[in-house]
Amino acid sequence: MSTDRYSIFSVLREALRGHTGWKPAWRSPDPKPSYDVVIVGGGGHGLATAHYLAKTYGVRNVAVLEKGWIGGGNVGRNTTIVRSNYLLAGNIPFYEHSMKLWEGLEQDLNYNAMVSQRGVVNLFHSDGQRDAYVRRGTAMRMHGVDSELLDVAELKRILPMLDFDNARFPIKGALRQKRGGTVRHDAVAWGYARSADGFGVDIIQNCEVTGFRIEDGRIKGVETSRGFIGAGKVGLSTAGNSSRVAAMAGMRLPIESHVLQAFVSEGIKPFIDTVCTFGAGHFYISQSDKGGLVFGGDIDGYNSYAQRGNLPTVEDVCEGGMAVMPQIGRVRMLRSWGGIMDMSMDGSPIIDATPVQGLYLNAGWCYGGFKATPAAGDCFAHLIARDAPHPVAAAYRLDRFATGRLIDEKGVGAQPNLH
Amino acid sequence: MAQSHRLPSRGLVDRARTIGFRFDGRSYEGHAGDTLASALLANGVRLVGRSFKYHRPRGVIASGSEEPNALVELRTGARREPNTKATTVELFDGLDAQSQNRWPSLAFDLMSVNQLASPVFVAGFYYKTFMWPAKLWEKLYEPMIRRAAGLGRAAEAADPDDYEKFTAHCDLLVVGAGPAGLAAALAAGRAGARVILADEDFVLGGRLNADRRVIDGATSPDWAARAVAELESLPEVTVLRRTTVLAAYDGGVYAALERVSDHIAVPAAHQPRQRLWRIVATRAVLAAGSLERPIAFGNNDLPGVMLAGAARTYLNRYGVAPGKRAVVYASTSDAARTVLDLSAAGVEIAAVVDARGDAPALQEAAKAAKAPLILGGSIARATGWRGVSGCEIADASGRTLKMECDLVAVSGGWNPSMQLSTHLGGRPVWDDAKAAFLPGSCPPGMTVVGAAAGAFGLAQAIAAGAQAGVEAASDAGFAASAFDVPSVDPEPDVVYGRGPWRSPSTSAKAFVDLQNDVTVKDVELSAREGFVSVEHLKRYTTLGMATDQGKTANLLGLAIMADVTGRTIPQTGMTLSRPPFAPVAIGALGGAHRGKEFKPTRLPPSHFWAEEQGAVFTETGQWMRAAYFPRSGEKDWFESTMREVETVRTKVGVYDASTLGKIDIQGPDAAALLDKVYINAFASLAVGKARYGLMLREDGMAMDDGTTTRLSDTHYYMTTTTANAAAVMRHLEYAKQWLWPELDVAFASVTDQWAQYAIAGPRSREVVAALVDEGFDVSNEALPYMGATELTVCGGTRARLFRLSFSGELAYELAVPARYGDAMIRAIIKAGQPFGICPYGAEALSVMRIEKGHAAGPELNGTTAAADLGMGRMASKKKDFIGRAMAGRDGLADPARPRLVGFRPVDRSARLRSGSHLVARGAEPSAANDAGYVTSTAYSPSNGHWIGLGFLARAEERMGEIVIAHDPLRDGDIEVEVVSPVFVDPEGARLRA
Amino acid sequence: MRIACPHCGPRGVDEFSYLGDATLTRPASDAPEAAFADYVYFRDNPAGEHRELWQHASGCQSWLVVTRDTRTHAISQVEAARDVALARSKGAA
Amino acid sequence: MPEALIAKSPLRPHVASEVSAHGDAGVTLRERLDLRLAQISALRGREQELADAVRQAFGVELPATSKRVVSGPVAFAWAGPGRWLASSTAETDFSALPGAVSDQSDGRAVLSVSGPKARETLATLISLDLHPRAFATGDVALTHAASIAVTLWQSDDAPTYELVCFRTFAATLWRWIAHAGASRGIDAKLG
Repeated sequence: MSTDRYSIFSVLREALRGHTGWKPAWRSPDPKPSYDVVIVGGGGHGLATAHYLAKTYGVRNVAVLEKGWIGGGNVGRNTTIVRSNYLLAGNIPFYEHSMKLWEGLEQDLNYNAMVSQRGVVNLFHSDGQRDAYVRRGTAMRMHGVDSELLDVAELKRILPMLDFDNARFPIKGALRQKRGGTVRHDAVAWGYARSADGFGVDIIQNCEVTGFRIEDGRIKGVETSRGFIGAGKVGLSTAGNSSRVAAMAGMRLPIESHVLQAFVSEGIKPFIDTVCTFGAGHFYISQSDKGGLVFGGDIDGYNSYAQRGNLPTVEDVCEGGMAVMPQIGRVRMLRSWGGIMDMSMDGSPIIDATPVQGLYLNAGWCYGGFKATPAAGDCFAHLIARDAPHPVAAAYRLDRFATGRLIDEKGVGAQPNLH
Repeated sequence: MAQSHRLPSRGLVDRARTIGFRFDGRSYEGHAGDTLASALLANGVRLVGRSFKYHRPRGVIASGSEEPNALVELRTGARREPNTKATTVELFDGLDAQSQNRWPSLAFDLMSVNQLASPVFVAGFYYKTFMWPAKLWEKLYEPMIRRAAGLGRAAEAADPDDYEKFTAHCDLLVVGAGPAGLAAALAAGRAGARVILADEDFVLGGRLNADRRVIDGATSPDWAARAVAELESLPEVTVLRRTTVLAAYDGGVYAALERVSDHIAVPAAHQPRQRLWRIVATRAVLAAGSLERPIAFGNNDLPGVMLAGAARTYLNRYGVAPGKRAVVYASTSDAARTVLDLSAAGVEIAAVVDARGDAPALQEAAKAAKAPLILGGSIARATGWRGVSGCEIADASGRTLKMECDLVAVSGGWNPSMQLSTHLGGRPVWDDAKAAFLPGSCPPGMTVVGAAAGAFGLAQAIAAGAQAGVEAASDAGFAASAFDVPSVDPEPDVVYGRGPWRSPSTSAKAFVDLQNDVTVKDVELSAREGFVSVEHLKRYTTLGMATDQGKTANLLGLAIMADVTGRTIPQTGMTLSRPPFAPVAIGALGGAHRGKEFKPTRLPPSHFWAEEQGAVFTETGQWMRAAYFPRSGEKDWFESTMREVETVRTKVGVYDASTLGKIDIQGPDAAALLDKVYINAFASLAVGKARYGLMLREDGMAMDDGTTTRLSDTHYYMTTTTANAAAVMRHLEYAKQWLWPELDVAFASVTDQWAQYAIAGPRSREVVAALVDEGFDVSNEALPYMGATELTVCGGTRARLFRLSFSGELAYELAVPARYGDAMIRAIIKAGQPFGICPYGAEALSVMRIEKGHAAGPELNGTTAAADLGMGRMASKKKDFIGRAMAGRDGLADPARPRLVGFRPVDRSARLRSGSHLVARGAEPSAANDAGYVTSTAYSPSNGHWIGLGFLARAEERMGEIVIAHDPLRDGDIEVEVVSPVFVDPEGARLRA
Repeated sequence: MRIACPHCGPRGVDEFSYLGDATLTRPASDAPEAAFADYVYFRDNPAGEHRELWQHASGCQSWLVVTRDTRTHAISQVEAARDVALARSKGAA
Repeated sequence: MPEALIAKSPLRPHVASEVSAHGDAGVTLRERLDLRLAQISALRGREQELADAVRQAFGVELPATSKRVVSGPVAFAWAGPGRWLASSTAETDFSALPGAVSDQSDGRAVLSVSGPKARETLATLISLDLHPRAFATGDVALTHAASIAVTLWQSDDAPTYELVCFRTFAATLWRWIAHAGASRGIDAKLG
């Protein structure tokens, strides 16, 4: 007898028999000749798309093709933060939709992804920054999203390790979204994969897409390292590799691929119990359930597909960390990693149909892709299943660059290295 | 008994120097040259820590940075360092260390009840439970898990020590000062090349100090010491002890950490605690040696189980017997040395278990040690409570022998330390014969030699190192003489540790990753659940994610996964490593510039004078600007600011505008270039006149604004906002060098060249007149609004005088060379005294610019186009300029786009705040009704109420309308009237006065 | 990563600031709006050789065209952007 | 008639602390207040004219690579393609030279760092190779010291290095050098 459903009871039962009854979390099927929908990319977004296609939109003859192992891209290489503290009307409803899906994710998937709503605190250091955060916090409230302004006294209570006395850029307060937090990143990929698999979705690892078969402007299927696979519809969800994959279909995207490094320290006893971002340098931090301080900063700032960065960025991030939180000086950085970010030209994503009939694009996530995973999956599934954008993702159009209806949260324009 | 396990002789410790230290509050003694681990072992202390999950007793298993078990909190208070490996801590007087992750004490750890629940706590169990009810996660489950997780505690306060960064360049970087590394450094160094030799240890020589080898007739430690002495005598060789090369980066850049002061209690005066080396190396030789791997067997985590090579290190280098009676369990011939060395040191060998049954060296050693040899056997499990007291050995026929012992020395072979060779994406290659991953493609310029390359023999290592050194020197242009490879004592035919990787399973836990408590069963479970890719294995079980970065665990886990899934090791995957090679203090990567020195502090020329006046300063980017100048009796910024505004509006004030970016633009095409970067025309500007200009990004959004003055036909003087000075300079160079390379124009940043003071107010002309030298006319006729002239002030100091006004008053900007800035402000104040002058700060300036409706930072926020700012009509239709085309897109012309307007509260006593959103009166403050936002607000003394600027959709139709400024995060909502953004002197009569 | 500035010699990447694709050409002033949108927003973003604009911002202020492999970060060529631009406009003329 | 204006250094004791070495100074830090500075850019087609004028007036060749040439009180340091930073310890007026001349006498500050530990001290802030094999008297580099942009040259074999930075960065740069020099026996005196 094997065990399907996860619960404390199944764990206890399995404990008594040496955990021999657990089934693989997902099958390893050979590809079928064709599917109704093929999702290219077995990352968080691709797997989530498969889950929602099957569960919400009833499309179950679906394959997810992954060139390596699932969850090996950015869903497995990020700093695990989830939040919906956006400024612009094009973004807030989408990320709030994502936040709500996170809040019910574990019950939806029967998988504990350790969604931890420990709050996200954005420090500010000047009156101008405060006003900008108030504008953001107010926009959030107007969209029904929680936000609050914290004064220094309150900050001292919740983040006593910050440098309040000797900082070059004094801390003057913070914007907080209490519902923001962190999620155990790998578990998101695995949870979606297991759920999608349970609905009959084929998850095919070590299967690289090498081309598209397009006839009369309509997609017919994909060429892969495991042969041709026919498809009624194809969804691209390949994050940092979006431009490469789109190029196979003859498309050029408003995207550059950049490397973002992130870091984790050795495990320590509970030190910081919220997510905190520094407003006068490149640094943000949280602590994982295993005890590691998870932190990062800015992208390296040049096009890269190399999944690794360079030393100046590492130093810049740690300098920022020491400026705002000098108590971490003797904690050791244990590991660093680099992910390839699909940096769109206005800093916001694209979930849209393409000029090729039946070919859909989910890309341009910059470094915001992880928190978007559930909503990106749901909205992309909606688009693919119904050929109409999900209402919360309606602004994520590919033609906005030509029309000027951009969604530029940071106001830095078409310069991805500054987003 | 003091140092019960210290051998009477042997080792490199200085027995004449006794060092006192404390562990868990108890005092002990060791010797100079000990590590904390060797000193604890010398004192017979075996139990040094508790494991992560099950809180099992743990002891020292290794002798270097690969140690997974012996982690302590070193030092106390603000200097507390969690998770410090006792094997890397050099003993110093007064060292104070605490064990971690135990409660209430190390010996009696109540948390070890976790072991009872261990059947539940398998890999990934938490993904399957703690889901109901959802709200209990943050409240109950997670805090529980978090308290249990983590090992040591962070320091209690800000790190009091200093760090330093240091960049060094060399022809050759040698990583590791073992035999291969020493040979490489010698070969290149003797030839005259610039060499840096770095090793993590405080004594150089690597395994030469851990083994009893003979080189050219000398003992191996002596040979190493002589080599080091020679290297230190070479002027172009830098020898770095206590220095770990952490990472390889692109372009031959390496990061290394030198532990300058970690071997003493507190850094000496002015000395950093640690130094981060950025090494730029033309060539690198990776000679980092290899690390021994264990074999998984039951209770292989008990204190007293030790790697066979580490046992030799403790014997030979530290003169410490890691036990009294030992079982040696190995699948390699190398462990024969452990048998011989233990035996020679008087440690009884209870048995030698040759796991493969094919290592003649082991067999000979067993014979020499008069120990029973068990060919093809295995240790089923170690037994004991808080430490090994015996083990159960299964022989080849399956019979179980029970053996008493207090040390199990184990060797499953050696893993080349080639982590650095994979940092740039190099893929290691599995060598089946050597049972090891060997370096594949290396970073450009890197050669791997010695054990790191799988050449485990001593003679081989020295020869390969020397060869690499010669090549590096000749690459750098130095002819190296042939390196005489020394003779070494005979080396046996090698049997590598090609498994078995684990003993046949027993009910006892067999650990793969000791620190993260990952067992063989966890690997099996991972396989069962489909996590068979090596990356999935790591992530699912946390194998290799601990502070030892899987140095002893990764390959073992991979091999067991291969075994379980019936695949070969290369089919199963490979172990890649990412920087850093060893964990590194965040403070060291941060460096010296902390606290107030985090970024440079730029002080405008009036700063020292303003300090004397008691000004309150505010950070503006890197600048410190005077925010306001309080006078006695004024109770807050508001009162001072209002007085300053009032003084400017009625008399005269002075403001240091030097922080504005200033760019000198010269050349025949200066005008042409300005016409490309500004939306309005500058070629038509008359000499001696200034004009306001707006520049866009190519995407049509406003980038910066300022005034530019034409000093001559071919010479302009541009000002930019304080925040964008560098970005504008970059933009100009881009336009000149890349977009229009044929233009002949040159730029010079003169931001810091000029001290520039705004003298503003109805009496400003009189003040200016009192300052300029005789013969210069500053009348309205001679210098009208937007006029500019060069003249001298105060008896001959050359100056530029501009008739510009940001405040809206009659105003001038007077610029003098910055060295006179301090004297100039004093002179202005003195000259202004009769007219009631006061200095004003950034707060008053902000009030006045809002009163005048001038856009500034909050309005030029990167998402506003010229039209949004009410400057659409300024754009020239007669020329191309950056941003022209994109500014014309539909989306930017949409009347729903918010445009700049002014606001005033309906209730004139109400306070208006920036950041508020605008909604129509009576409408719900919802997303659908969001009509814009307030960017800047101020109390206007001229109007007697608060005023604001902001962006409002369909603004043209809404003048006079009452809307709501919605501010739920602060004071709530107030009603405001939509008005023109100019609140003072809309006709501009004053500034033309 | 290190970039060999043709004027200053090899320097650390932290001395340079990045802009992006150097194969794009600013459209003529009379080009249609769509050409400008393409120029401003759309990129080949290749995995492999990439010609890209950097400025030696903490050095000689020169804008540079760097040819770099985005998979390995290996740099094969660095040219002064002004020279490239002049050659290009000559080619076009 | 207002009093004549008195020139002041950007450094003041409370922002640029003075330190005396204990024993022999490994490194000496001073500010140079005696220099006139100007940035000179060649205009298109007039490069030769500028070079000729410099040769005629000062008897030196404008360096085409990263070098600094000295002639009596006057020196020209390469400052980028077609650009130089001219300096003089006399009352030299560079403005008549046929090029884009921009006075920088107040825009820049010059700090001098010398002594046996000068190179080591600078290596904590500057990532250039200042080893005598790579950088010698007369060599110039445009780089940064930590985040502060500097023009750097070696003026003698003591060795003495001079660092030119924008004036408002001078106090920070001074403190950073003084801090790095503290463990190396620094003697830092204003004026």
